[in-house]
Amino acid sequence: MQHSGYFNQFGGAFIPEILVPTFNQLEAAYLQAKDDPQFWQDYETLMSTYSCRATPITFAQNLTEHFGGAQIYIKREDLNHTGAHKANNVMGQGLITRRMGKRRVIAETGAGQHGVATATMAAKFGFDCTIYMGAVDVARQRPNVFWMEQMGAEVIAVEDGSATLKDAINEAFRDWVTNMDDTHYVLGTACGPYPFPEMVCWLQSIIGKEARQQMLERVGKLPERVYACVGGGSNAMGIFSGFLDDKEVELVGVEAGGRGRGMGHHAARLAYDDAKIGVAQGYKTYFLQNGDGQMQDTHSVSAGLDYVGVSPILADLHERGAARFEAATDDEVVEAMRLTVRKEGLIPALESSHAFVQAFKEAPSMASTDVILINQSGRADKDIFTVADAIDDPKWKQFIINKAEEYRRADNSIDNTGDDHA
Amino acid sequence: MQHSGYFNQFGGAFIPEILVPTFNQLEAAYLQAKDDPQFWQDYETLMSTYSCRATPITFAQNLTEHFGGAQIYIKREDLNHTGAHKANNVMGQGLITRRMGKRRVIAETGAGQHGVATATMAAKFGFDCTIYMGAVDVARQRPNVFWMEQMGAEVIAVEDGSATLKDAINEAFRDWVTNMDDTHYVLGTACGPYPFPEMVCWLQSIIGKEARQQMLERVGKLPERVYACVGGGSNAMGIFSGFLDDKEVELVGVEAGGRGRGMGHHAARLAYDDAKIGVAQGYKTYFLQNGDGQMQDTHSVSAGLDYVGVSPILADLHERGAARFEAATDDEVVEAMRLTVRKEGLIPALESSHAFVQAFKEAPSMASTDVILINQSGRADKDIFTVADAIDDPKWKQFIINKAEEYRRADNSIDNTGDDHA
Amino acid sequence: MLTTASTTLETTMPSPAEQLRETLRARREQKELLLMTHIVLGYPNFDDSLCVVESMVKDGVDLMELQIPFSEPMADGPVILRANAQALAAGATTEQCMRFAERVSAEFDIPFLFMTYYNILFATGVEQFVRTMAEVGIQGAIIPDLPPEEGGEYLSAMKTQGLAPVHIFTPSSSPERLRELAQHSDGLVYCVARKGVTGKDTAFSSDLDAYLARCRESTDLPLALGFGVKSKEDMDFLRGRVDIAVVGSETIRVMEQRGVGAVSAFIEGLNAR
Amino acid sequence: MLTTASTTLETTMPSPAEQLRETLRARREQKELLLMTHIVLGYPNFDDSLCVVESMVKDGVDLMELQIPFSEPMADGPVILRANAQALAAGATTEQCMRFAERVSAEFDIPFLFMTYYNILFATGVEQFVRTMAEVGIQGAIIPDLPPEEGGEYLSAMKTQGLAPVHIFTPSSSPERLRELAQHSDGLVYCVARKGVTGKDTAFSSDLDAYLARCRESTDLPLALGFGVKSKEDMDFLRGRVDIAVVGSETIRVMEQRGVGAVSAFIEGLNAR
Ligand SMILES: Cc1ncc(COP(=O)(O)O)c(C=O)c1O
Ligand SMILES: Cc1ncc(COP(=O)(O)O)c(C=O)c1O
Repeated sequence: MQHSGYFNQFGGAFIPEILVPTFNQLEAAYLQAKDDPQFWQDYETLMSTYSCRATPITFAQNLTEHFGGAQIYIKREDLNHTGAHKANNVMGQGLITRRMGKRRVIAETGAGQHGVATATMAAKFGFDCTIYMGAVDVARQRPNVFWMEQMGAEVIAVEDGSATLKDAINEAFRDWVTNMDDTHYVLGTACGPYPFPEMVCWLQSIIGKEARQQMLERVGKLPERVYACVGGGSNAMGIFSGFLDDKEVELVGVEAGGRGRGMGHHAARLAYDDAKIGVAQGYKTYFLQNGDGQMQDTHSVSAGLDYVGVSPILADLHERGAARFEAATDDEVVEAMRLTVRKEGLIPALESSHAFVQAFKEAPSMASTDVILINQSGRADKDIFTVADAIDDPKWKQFIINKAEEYRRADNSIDNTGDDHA
Repeated sequence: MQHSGYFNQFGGAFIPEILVPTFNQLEAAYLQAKDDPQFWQDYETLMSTYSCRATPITFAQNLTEHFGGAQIYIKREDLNHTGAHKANNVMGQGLITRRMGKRRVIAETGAGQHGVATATMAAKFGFDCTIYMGAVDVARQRPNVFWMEQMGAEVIAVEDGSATLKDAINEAFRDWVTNMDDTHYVLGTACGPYPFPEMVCWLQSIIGKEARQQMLERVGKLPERVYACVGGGSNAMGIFSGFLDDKEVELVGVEAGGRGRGMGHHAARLAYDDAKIGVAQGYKTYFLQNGDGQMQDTHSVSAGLDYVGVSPILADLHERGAARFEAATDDEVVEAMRLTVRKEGLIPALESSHAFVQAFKEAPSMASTDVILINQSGRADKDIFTVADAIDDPKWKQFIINKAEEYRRADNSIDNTGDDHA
Repeated sequence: MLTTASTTLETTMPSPAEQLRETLRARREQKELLLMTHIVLGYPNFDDSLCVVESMVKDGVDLMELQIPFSEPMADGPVILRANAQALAAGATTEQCMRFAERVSAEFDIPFLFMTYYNILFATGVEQFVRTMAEVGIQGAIIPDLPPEEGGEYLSAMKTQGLAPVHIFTPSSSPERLRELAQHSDGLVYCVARKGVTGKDTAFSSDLDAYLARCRESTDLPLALGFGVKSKEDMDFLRGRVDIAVVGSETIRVMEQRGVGAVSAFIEGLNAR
Repeated sequence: MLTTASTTLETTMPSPAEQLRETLRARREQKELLLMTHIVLGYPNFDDSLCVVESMVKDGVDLMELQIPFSEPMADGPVILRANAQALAAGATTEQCMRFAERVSAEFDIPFLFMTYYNILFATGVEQFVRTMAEVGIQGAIIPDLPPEEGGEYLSAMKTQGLAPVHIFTPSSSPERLRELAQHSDGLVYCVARKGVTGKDTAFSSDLDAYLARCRESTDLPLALGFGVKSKEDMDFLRGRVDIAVVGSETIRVMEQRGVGAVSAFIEGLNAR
């Protein structure tokens, strides 16, 4: 590869030797695309005709009044086709895949958002598609699996390890080392070996580019602070990248605080101090690992933030003090989501709601002339099962129980205790 | 009222006397808004900052190639906030409600789309909100009910009549005649007494305005035919209204053919000949009724098209031959939806899929220089329960059964046979 | 279908509307507050409907609204709404309602009005429907979803047949509107006591007086007041304020809760002084 | 932690890498195709690991890869993957693996290599890890997720300790890449027979010849071929084509399906001529 892919001490490309030519090819395609103004133009056209870019920024007047401090603006990535910022990255990689002449894509998915986005892109581009998803996630995210299958994707439930996101990533790599000739691995976040973190950030930078311009046009100034949730880091880097050169804008990344501090209870790699630097899944960053370097279980109410590593680019921003990192606990997140739904009619994904938590904590003590911008990375209506469980809605449970009864009556052959891992 | 609200023989305002002042007030507010350029500007600003208007048109290249005839373009109302064109009407009526100084809104809903949109608008505008929904629909559309409740709306399950959409409308009127002083009834489609049909069409005309301009810009010509599904008629009138003066553009409305011809099997008021002209729910149009004028049960796989009446404006277009009406059966609809998902990665609502059916029937025999435009009025991912049932997906059923088991184990107090009508 | 009756009226015979006015005038001379009751035809069946009419007439009811059931009774509250639905579910038809009307107006010596929604007329054909009304001896009609603006065909048919179109006054109607409604009405006008639908409670108080004064100013026709009338106390309150009290949902409630036989005692209680 | 051993090497003593080269050279004089086997340390437990080493040495295995388990074994197929997970679930630590290595390299007279992922070295500290490797008598290491570009610290530590870094040749590696990999390797190079992960079938055929010729041209080090070797037939095919055959997943499969005791017969079968 031409570049090492390091951001100071983070990043790199720790890849099996068999993938070296594949990564060379990918880097070349990426650098070429980046150098080619036509690519970005094609990308913008695709996103503005297939999804609805530019996504708007919405002034949250009710929340602003509620908190009585800074003016709260929201970047609406939830309005993207398939319901999250994931579409940006995926469509961009679709264009790159086509440039490389490949006709099959694979991807990992945790919450299912990236899987749905990739399956959608594959349908649109006419690629074959296989999605790796932890068996635990398959079981809890059936709606997403349903749509992926409808799109024609094969969804493979990964039973190994903790049967969640990181294991799906490993499994996707295993597929890739076998099928790299015709297959592109559409990594879903700003992690993994170079050039993925940089490439994904570049594609997601469309968020920040738009947002910066929109703030200037709509509000007449840049925001004092920008908030984004941090799973792998792609939506955060997407919006941050619009403001990296604006020293007066404070960038705040919000990680999954889960049940609070203590290994195993959260997925906060930067905000808490349970993580340390390591190398896994092809790159060097902060990982939640034990002294031997074994990755540890993580926890979050939001499947999309429940990941052991974090973008090396964010790790570098953290190290350099160029961004601040906080964590929001599960309870805070559900509360912030409910408040946002009720006050603004917006339904932020549980992932996105992490960013709202921190903004809500800080807005009241800011001046009313201050402006903050929250990245609403996705919408929660796809995650209704998770949200209904988080809220513990008895009517929902009754509905599901009645529905199950209906299915059981209609077909006695369906097992009523079995596991539905594919 | 200043106007009679007739479109030749259709329309009018057959309202209880108690509502006469309310309708006068509403007509005045509507006419004033229509005359005030600032209103439309506010409306466009709201829709472009809170939802993502202009919604794009997407070229469906794969479907075009698949059918080998006309070029297929799709107007993407599914990208609207809350997932359907319903948002347009609702946000517009929100502005009008505010102008009238009212602080409570009520609405009927069938599929739940309009209820969710109204609850969302109410949250945003700070209105109190009550949604009337047939008990049958409450039971089958729990996800939508869940979100309405999260938005702070009260959802009332209507047990009367057929416990579906038309009964919810009756019940909303009953609320209105009691609470008209502070309450606006946000009717969800281009039906009901004047000025509703005209006002809703006017607000929805934003679709057609955009679409016409987009076709000229993107394709360089107007489409030969425009397809839209027809429930009450609001999305159809919304897109048609952009092309009413273009005699060369054929307008095709597609109704719910359900299980095919024969009273009770469908909801096709114009395409089949089971309906006749009548007066109900405050207006005159074609209704599916018996010889005595009693409304009859209807059937459609899509709750949003399952309605006995139809917009008087469409009835007039039909009578004048200015639009053509067809019907798509349930089976055709599910098939068209699946094909569209697989080929394009788009998930048209079952309602919208009716329009796709007819377009797919006609595209192959058109020239490759011909262009057709389909209005994708909404997305289906909210309707996953309905879609999964229509597709009869065994993995989905197993998932629901497992989920029910989980709930039951966690809480033995939940009834396992009970009805969940609110 | 229906037997006998010519479609032209002898100019010498008083029209049904005239008869209605005359009946009400005469009864008012005897009684300070007349009682109009309301039933849904065919609920729970036509035999019971007949028993109820019979007993009501016997108990001194002065005139009756016979509601032809409709599937979308938008202006009715839950009690009447369900009665409509069940009558239809039991198979009630417009034709049966006409025959029923024909029988009761022949058998009982009080005025009968139809109450129904416009589509019932429209489906039959407005002119034919009104002609049949006249033939079966109905003297007037209340169509709550047919404001005079929409009622041209209906009003002229009613006029042709000499029937009384009864319009509805409401507390929110402006004086001009009341006059307009009065102009198009005959026999009596129906004042609703409050906003809302039938069958909910009304708090009868002197708050009503200004409204009733407006009604009085707008017309010389007798005023019937309905919506929420259900007790002797309500009747006592209305006496001297209006000409006719209308009891609707409460009769149905009594019938549902205590049986057809209990209706008589209920009516007697209302009429007691 | 670990006993004995100085961290500087006497210049007069051959380095572990030199010993490894010498051992392989000597054995190759006796045997046309050497056999390298692979086990996951601590799977299913360290006692069984020890039994397997013992029996393999007795059965004539020429050198062994000892895999230190890692939670994310990205380059391994299902069999080794699960062995890693289960070893960790049973509590295997790097420290225990080091003690195990120390014991077997003291007890058995064949070369031992470590195989593991880079984070295991990184977590301990690369230099310290490599120093300990040397101390416990390990002669080289295979780190499948550490290409030479990322391996600066590792390579210099290995050099300092005189240990053999073994890199991996693949069918998709260009001639330049092979030379580069060879430059950074010592002891032997590991040629993977095909794309993919460990433990899947490989169709051994003369299609491999061109690839192996490219490998030969790039280095004088002995070539070990792995990925999918699992039978006497495979061994027969490889004899004359490479210096060392590597059997990995198949041993674990035999152990899982037929018990630790069956490993011996399996190895004997492979080595039979
Ligand atoms: C809506 C949403 N937001 C955020 C994330 C976290 O990913 P990232 O940190 O890459 O933006 C996910 C991942 O699935 C997601 O679905
Ligand atoms: C997505 C969608 N399309 C269409 C309709 C039908 O309504 P209309 O005919 O008013 O557009 C509905 C109604 O709920 C809907 O949800």
